[in-house]
Amino acid sequence: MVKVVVWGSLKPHTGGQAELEIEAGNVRELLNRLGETYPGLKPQLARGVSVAIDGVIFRDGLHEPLRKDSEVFLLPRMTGG
Amino acid sequence: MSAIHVTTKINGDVVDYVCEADETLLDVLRNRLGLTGAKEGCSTGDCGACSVTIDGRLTCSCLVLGAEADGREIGTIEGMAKGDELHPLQRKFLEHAALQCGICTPGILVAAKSLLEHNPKPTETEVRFGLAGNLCRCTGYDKIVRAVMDAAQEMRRA
Amino acid sequence: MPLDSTLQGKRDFKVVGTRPLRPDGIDKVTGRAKFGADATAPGMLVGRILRSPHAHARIKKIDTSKAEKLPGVKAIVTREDLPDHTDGDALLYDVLYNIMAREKALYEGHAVAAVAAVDTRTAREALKLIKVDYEVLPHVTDVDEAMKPGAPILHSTIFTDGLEPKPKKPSNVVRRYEFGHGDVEAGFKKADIIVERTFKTEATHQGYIEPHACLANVGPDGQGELWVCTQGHFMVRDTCARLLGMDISKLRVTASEIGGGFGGKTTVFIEPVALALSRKANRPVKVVMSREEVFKASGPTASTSIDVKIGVTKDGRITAADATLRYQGGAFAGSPVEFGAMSAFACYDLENARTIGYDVVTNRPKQAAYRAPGAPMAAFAVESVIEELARKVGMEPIDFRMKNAAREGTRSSYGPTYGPIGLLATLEKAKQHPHFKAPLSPNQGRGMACGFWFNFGGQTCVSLNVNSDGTVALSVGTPDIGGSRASMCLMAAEELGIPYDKVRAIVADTSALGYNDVTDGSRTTFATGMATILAARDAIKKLTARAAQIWGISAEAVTWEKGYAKPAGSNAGNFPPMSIAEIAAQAGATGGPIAGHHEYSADGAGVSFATHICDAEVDPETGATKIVRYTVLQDAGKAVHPSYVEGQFQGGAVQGIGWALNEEYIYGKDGRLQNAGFLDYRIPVCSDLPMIDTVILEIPNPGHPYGVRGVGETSIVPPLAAIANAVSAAAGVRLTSLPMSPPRILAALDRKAAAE
Amino acid sequence: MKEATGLLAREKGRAFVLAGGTDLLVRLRTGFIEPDLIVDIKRITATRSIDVRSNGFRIGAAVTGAELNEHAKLTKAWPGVVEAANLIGSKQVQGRCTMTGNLCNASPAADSVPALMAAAAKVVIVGPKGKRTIPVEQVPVAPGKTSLKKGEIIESILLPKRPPRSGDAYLRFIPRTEMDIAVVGAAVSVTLDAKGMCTDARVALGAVAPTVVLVPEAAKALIGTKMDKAALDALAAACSAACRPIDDKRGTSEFRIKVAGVLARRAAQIARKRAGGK
Repeated sequence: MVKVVVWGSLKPHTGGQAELEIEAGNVRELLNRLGETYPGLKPQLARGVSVAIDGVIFRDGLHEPLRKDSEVFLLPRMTGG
Repeated sequence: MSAIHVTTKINGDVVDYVCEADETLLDVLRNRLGLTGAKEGCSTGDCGACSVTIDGRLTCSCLVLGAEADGREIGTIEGMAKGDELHPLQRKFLEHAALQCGICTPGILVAAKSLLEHNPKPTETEVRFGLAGNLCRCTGYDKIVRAVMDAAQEMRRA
Repeated sequence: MPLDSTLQGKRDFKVVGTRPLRPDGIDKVTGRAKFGADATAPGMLVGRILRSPHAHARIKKIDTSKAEKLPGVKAIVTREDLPDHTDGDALLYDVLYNIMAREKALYEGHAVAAVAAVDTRTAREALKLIKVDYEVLPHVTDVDEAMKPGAPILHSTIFTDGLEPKPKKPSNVVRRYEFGHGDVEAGFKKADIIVERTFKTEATHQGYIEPHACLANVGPDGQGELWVCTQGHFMVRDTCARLLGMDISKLRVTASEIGGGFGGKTTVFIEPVALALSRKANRPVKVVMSREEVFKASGPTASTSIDVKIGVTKDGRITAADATLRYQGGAFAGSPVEFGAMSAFACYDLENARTIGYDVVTNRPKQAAYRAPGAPMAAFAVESVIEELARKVGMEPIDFRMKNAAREGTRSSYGPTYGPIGLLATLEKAKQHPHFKAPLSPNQGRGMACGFWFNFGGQTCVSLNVNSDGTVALSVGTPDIGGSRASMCLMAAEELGIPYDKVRAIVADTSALGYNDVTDGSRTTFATGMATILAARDAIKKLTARAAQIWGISAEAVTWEKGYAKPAGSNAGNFPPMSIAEIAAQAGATGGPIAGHHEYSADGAGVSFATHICDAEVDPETGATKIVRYTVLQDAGKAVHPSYVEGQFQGGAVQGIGWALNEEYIYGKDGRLQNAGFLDYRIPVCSDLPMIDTVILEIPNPGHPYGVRGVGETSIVPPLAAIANAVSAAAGVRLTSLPMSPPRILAALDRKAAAE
Repeated sequence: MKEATGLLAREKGRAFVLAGGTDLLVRLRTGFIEPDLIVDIKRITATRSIDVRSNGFRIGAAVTGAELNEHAKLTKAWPGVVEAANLIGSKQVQGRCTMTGNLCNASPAADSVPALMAAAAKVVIVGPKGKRTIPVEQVPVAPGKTSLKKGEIIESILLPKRPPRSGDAYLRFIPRTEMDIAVVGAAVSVTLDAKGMCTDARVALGAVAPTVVLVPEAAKALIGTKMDKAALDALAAACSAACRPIDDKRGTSEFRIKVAGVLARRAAQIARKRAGGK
């Protein structure tokens, strides 16, 4: 199980929990499972998210592998100037 | 208003053109003569990107009518290098990395050349006020001022 | 792209870190470089756009019949000519709505029609002949006003997201964000001192000197070309093709030289309109914005209203930090409040942190990214409170910051745990810097601030071709705004072991390379740089294989060193080293052209931190402020071309100085922008400024082979706060609104005098 | 000149005089004006020279800011007027802009106009009915409006001869160090006697009322004093009291009132020093 942390304003869609446990081998699986388990997250997932895996931010890495003990943070999709 | 025939000298060459009475020299240079080194950043004389000299005096070509150039001598960025030899200011701008995007660079070089012609040994403050009519948004002006000071020193030695 | 440990570790550089002349330099100092407005085409028409004079109005009818009859008018485009192809993509629909108003004009300057004509005068005349029937509606431009109940509503479709239960009435608040960890209420209970303040910042513009410009050319067969100044021509291509219902393959976009962007050229404004005009006229159409249009109808950044509350113990340890941020991003969703909320407390090691952000719409132009979008305003608010708290607990602000600074292993306020970061290093260097101890004159004050930015990678594709003489042609897809071609050449030369001037980098058009994300997010030197290095490694693999083929030994038995293929050891054979030129000369006979490629989604950009120190002098009688000294200390990971890294530091600091002191969007009661020009939108001029001192720190980013971190954006994060702290120290009164214009400072001084 | 006034008088549509063009072209470009006739007066000899005469200086209407600055005698006699003209715009604008154009725009914020008023300058107007000479303060009547009649052109500006121990100065407030329009402008011209007593003074303010204004009360505060602190305080108070400013994008009314006094005081100190006062 991978530990996933969602940002505060997504908590209403996850039954009030900030930390979730999800079975996933890579980022794409993780995002798919999240959407299936918490349909309220789907609009945000569709708008785009970045993830931080063990402290490193990935904006596009859907196939990024996840270890069992990985700590994953969901973040709004990064942009810049 | 009708079109006006103008005979002028640009960077030492005699040039003839016809322009509208309300057309700016900047538009003439860019659209009729293909001299696109002068840039249009504002068209109100506030950014200096269109700087040229008329009879040796620095001006914004957006604030001059094309018709006014008749019988004058115009200097633009295209005339700054002599053949394959860059003007010391052009060289120093490259050496000091005094440009990032480069859109303000032609105007600043023309202004800096005029500044050094009038004042070959400017202080940093004089350079800063001398170039106050030329906006640069990338560099924060630091490297521009250094490049002009360095070029001035080299030109004095030459 | 997985983080590959074999990528890392190179710190012994031959050419990276030197300061060679840039490859596009001569063109730029001689006036030859071709920017957006410098292109022409045979039969070219002039395109002009009619814009709404009203801040908010229903567009009942657009009558173009008179304009169509004007001789010389070749095409007119309105909302009817840009049907909705966005297929439910809400973000793209906003772009469509922004480039050409639909049922309503949502801000002064909103495009309502466009004309292509044989010359400027005809185009101008034609615009006057277009009759638009408006029903003027109440408007709102202030962020706090827009949030109030009873404010004029822009979109009946916006119901604030992120609230529970979901609201039933439409609102101007698009979304509520919340970030943080711990329990701030419990944290504040442990605090001995709490400071709570409200801050406001006005909207500012990126202020690039080159107005948006493009030349579109579309034929009746639907094939088109577009020349445009943009930070991302692949983005322009994909967006325009989707908006116009074209196949992406049919549109080829070439990026001109670009006269500044700072985030403002990361979207489209005039480009789809120019294409639509060209398609209708079947002639090339050039559209160039005036400076007034740039201010009114491109994408400035948000104005904000921010509350910050921070508690500390007597010995200077932060116990809790809480902030509420309200950002208006113009007439559409998407203000950068999420990044403001994420970055606000990113510099600190906090047990309890919370930020709440509200994305708000108002009757202003749709914001675009501006250098570290959203972060400078948040840093202004937070770092002002930090400075005040430090003074209240009797600590030097720098020591207070060092005591509470985020470091490796700190859980960031936006979630993830930091790897190796350079914040403390910049603070330590700042403390040792001569500026820090220099004496101050009367009426002067010193301030400092820290800043953070994420940086990112993005989709990137690079092609590296070895020419028959052993020189290298490097094609990248990220427009060069500030010297990136020089950096790419340096990295390719470093990897291949050849001189810098043997590599020539170009920005290829969209038909020559795979997709590349925009030049933004401080990503180019990082992501395109890493792709260049990996493409060079790919080429080296092929070069060594060719050498092996020529020598008749196995490819594994050949190594690459300083531009030469060499047998790996004595048992591989006794061959003299073969240069890249020698191998390249035989390419035809050994299997054809030699090229290296790399295509990937770059990740692992590595966050970056900076500390700025500023001395300001305030004239107590007039409120005039002069910046007398300024120092930037920032972590660059590895400075590939140090001159251009310094340039990024200096440029960001000076944009920050403008933002802090004089730049602002000023709206009248009529909702119209009053200062849409460089005369009254006051960006800093040369004589306003001192030299900007820089210190480059190099704490390697483990996600890049050379340790590179993005540097372009972080430099604008600390200045607002550093200057506010300096001005407040000089004036003896805390300034909480930007810009700190002379009337505001004088009013604050008067209030202070009245209170004393 | 006759031909120029004739052209202007005969034109039925919108006619404009072009001297330096630094304002006219901006208005042209932004579509603010659409002229039917533009008369360029720069090639008329009478407009091009600065003449030193027994009773003062005659400055042609097309003389540029840069040319004023290069004229040593003028700069020595009227440093405040020259520095005011040199504050109009950048180096680029200086090569083109004229004091006459600055005056004819009738902007309350025009930099050279307060200095000209403080200097008691006059203008020579040529028109279809001949020449007339009027004080500078009678030219602007409202924002953007002058007292000039159809077909009339200002041919030159006259500055009086300086008595000994005279000095003038102009200061303006702008948010940046260059390139801005004055938020407040203050010009002071003084003459001292041998003991350093102020015998004559004129004070004018810019950007604080619909036109540039002469402030006789402020001048009175200086005359008969040694321009000590009390006199300067009275000058500053008189200047602030004379302000009828508006709130606009460049500054608040409150700010202008306060800073007008500050600048007048500072300008008076410079003028006094230039007049040889200690």
